[in-house]
Amino acid sequence: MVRPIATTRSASGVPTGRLAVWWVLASEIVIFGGLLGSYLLHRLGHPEWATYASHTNTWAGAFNTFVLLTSSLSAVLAHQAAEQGNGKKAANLLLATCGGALIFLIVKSFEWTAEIQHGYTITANGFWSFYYIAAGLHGLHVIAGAIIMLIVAADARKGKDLQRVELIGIYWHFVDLVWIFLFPLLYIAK
Amino acid sequence: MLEHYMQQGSSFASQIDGLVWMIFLMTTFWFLLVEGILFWLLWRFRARPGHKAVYLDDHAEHAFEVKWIEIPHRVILLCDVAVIIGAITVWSEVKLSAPAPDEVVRVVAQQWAWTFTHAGRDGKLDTADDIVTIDELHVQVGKTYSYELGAKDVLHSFSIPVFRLKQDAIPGRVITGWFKPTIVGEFDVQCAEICGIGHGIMPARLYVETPEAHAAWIANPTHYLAYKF
Amino acid sequence: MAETHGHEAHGHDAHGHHEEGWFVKYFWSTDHKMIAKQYLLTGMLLGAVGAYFAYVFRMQLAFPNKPVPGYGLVTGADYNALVTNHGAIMIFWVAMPVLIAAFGNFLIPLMVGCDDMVFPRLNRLSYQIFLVSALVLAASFFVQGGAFGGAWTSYPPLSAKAEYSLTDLGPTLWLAAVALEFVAFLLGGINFVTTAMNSRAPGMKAFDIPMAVWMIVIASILFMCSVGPLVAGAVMLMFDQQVGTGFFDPDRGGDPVLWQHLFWFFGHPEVYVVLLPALGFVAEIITTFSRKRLFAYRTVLYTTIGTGVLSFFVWAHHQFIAGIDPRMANVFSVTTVLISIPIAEMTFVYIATLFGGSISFRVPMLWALAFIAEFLMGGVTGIFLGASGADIYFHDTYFVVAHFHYTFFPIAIIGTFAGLTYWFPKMFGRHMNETVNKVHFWITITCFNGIFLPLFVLGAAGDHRRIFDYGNFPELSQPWMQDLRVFATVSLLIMLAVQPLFLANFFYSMFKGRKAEANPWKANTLEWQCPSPPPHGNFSPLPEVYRGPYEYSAEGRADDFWPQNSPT
Amino acid sequence: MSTPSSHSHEHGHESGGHEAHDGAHHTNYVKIWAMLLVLLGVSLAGPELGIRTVTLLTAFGIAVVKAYMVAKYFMHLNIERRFVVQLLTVCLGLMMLFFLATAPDVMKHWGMNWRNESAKNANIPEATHHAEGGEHAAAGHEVVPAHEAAPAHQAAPAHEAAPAHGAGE
Repeated sequence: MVRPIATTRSASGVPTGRLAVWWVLASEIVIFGGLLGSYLLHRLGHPEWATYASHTNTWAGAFNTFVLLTSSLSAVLAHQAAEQGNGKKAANLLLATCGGALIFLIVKSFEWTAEIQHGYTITANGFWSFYYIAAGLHGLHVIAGAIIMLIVAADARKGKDLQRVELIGIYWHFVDLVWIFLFPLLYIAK
Repeated sequence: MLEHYMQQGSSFASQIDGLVWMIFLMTTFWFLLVEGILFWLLWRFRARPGHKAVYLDDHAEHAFEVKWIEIPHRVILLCDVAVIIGAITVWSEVKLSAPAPDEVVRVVAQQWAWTFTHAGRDGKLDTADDIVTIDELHVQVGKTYSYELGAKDVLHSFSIPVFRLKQDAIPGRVITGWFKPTIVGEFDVQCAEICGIGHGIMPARLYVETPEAHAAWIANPTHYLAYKF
Repeated sequence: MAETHGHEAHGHDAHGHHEEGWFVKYFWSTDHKMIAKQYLLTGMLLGAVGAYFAYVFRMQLAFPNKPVPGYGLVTGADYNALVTNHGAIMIFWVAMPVLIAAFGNFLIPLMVGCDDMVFPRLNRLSYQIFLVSALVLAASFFVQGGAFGGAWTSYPPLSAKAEYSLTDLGPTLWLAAVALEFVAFLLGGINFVTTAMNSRAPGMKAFDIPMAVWMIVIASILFMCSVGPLVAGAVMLMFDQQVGTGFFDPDRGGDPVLWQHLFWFFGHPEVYVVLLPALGFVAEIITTFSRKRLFAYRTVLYTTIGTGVLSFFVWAHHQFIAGIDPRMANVFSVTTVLISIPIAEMTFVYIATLFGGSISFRVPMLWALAFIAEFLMGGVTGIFLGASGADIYFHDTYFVVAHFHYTFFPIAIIGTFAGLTYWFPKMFGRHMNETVNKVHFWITITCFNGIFLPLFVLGAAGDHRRIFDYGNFPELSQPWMQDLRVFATVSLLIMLAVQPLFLANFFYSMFKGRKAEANPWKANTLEWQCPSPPPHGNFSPLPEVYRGPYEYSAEGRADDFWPQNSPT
Repeated sequence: MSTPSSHSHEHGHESGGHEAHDGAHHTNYVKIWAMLLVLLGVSLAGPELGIRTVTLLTAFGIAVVKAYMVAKYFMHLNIERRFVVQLLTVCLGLMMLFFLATAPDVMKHWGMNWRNESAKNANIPEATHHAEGGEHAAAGHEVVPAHEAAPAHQAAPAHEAAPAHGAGE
């Protein structure tokens, strides 16, 4: 696929790829903002949800936060390696980030199965509905990010489109940012 | 302007109509003025042989704008302020204030019927002599009523056009408001929020009665099915 | 479409493209012009479906409970489904694809002087997702229980619980279609904004960008920044519908008013999202046909941005009496009435553009002027509804229906016809027949006023929306009111009867119309400086820009236009 | 896609080992990462203390600090163009606006001339049918004691019966 000349131009001073990722992030902020805003409205409106929230597993959440923070580190190191032109190292670091994503999802699946077995299903009450929707939507974004990262890593290994390592890195940091706010909202506000 | 189409049946109806009349005057003035200018310009500057368009550079444009755009713009701002003041006073009078009611009536909307609970002889609600009717509201002219509006299933909207009264009923909420009937007669109650298949077939009748007729009705409430089609 | 379709000589392209197969050229193309035509035709097809719904329920209103020719007897459920999907189709599947996606795709690369959108495959993908959303919506009509009938705003609990709406699968498919359409326009929006921001021709400064591009970009930004909460809301509503969660179910800790806020936080910026592109086309057309510079370019730009920002502060004027806290209504009434100021200034500035011009009344100019004249009526009647006190009476009556048709019709129909007749020579390389279009113009405009002026009167008389049979309401079944309903329906019939005239002219001229030269209207913007229809790769070589887009009738020049890319 | 065998499954320390050739820039990231972990630890300590307000303050305060650090250092927003930062903050501002304007209706359960009855009743935990059996009370609709003694004449209307009691009162 021959890329149009339009892609090469950068009248706004920000390269096209990164400008597009910032716009993706703007719309994502507004989507997660709407969801977490609605959740917060209900949490502040229903004090009794704190008792439901007490059944969430804080340690699993904390470990997941640790995993995502570390994967953010490997993402930014991959970006740094890509800037130095070292495609192979960038690819390896991206795979480490995907490894982190995998661990995050595995921990989450264990956590959820435990909670569902305890009867805290999505239809149990308002808190659990929001819990599964918010964490689920975030989980989908983690999966989407990991898939794109694998594709970018494959190209980067061959030294192609190294600027995409930075782009997927920015998206990944955003996914980590959402989790940074999800963690206290779902796990600590008890 | 509205009273030509719909009688003013409640105390605050005239205030709402007054606000509508004020807005009507202002908007008609601006509408006709701007349309007139538009069509005059079209006629005056139509393409004619030998007539060439003028080129306004930035300076000329600015001068033109200050003279011809800023002044009307400020006047519109004044009109808007007047509309805002009018709107807020009427809104506060109708929705924010709650004068001491002579009687309370409970309105419960459900999928495709209205249930009215009148206070009955003793004038108190939730007492043994309450009169519960379906799709039929009997009120006395001149008395200040406060209504408690609730819904059973979906959103409905308690709307009495002749009273200029409209308030959505939300399941799970009790919304209060007031009205004071001023004319006697039989009027429509409509549902103003889509509530499913029967939205169009849940009319109710409002009977504003003289004190004697109302007392007679309370004595032996008519069979509420009299009206049903 | 036959091979002779516009692209006669498939001239050598800047990219040395291999010869595309028939399928790839028309259905798998990544060329922004072909994707624009795909959006245009899909939008027009769905516009016909929406118009058909309007025909059916207007016939039911004018001649209640009589079988409608071409449909049959309209029951309460049918009526609600027709009204709901007329609204949803006209806004999401006609106004947005045609105004933003079709014209956006076609014009932005050409007007900023580059060869294609920055992400061609993403551009194709967003059309395909849009097509899937239209198919999912179509599927929602044929599922068991019928189409969704809870108004295009789909307020829960009616839209959330099957036992209330008595349609179990329709609402979910409808919601899935709307959510897919949002995804399509999020992806499309990113393409538009990035292309317009980054791939401008060298020398094109911020104030040299044509107003149409500015407007479509600001519209996309408004859409991307406002649709988020509704996407989250749609996920929550879909779980309420199918999984049984209680986000909006009052008995289970949920709150229906939350959905109203989520919806209208998107709803009001959405009406400006569809308004701005139409305003952009009108700016291009009135400057070209009055041979005059756009009056106060910066004022138009700043008022557009001002309107866009203010549009985020006004949404609860849709909910004055919907059960929000009455004190909030005062706040939103103030912001709503204040938003009339930037729009009023923009209209004055557009009209001031005509001052001192030499106005030729070609068909695009007729449509653009009709837009200004009709949109004024829409704007003016909005004050009645923005004032909270007056909205008590007018909320959810036909006054509201008439108001928003006086804004949506100019936007979606008049704006589209203006854009189509203006850019048809560039899109298809041929001219449409002028007289046929003028006949179509005059009949459509008079009939449009014939439909909606009576509705203002009916609304003032207390006619409420979405009631399919006024026979149950003695106050509303007075003879003079029924006559007005019949008058409005007859006007609609005449208007619909004249539309095939335009469509025939449109499709006939596409292949057999008089050949169009590169710059038939003698306009300045870059899309007129390349052949009609533009070959793959648009410009060869890519243009440089030396001046603004509206330098008409500059002193001391022989001809009265000065293309942006001509050095002298 | 041939992924090299060195696909690391461990987390944290593995990627730490990667930065063989250091440079002022490298330690910078790892240092920030370490600070983020410390902040995470602190926010975890909050619930152990048990004072609710302290927990909330630390949890959300630290979340904001962590977010700031990730955005600044990892997403390089400090060296990004101004309008990008403004765009992201405008979106956050819009969410704040949405929250503030919706709070009087959704967060609060009563206001001028209205009260949210169901929100009060919803305090009875839903049918969380599991170990803590004793705690959960009557599931589903609690039956509002309808004023049974409705006057005798209220016979069932011809069309769909409208029972006397409504969820409204």
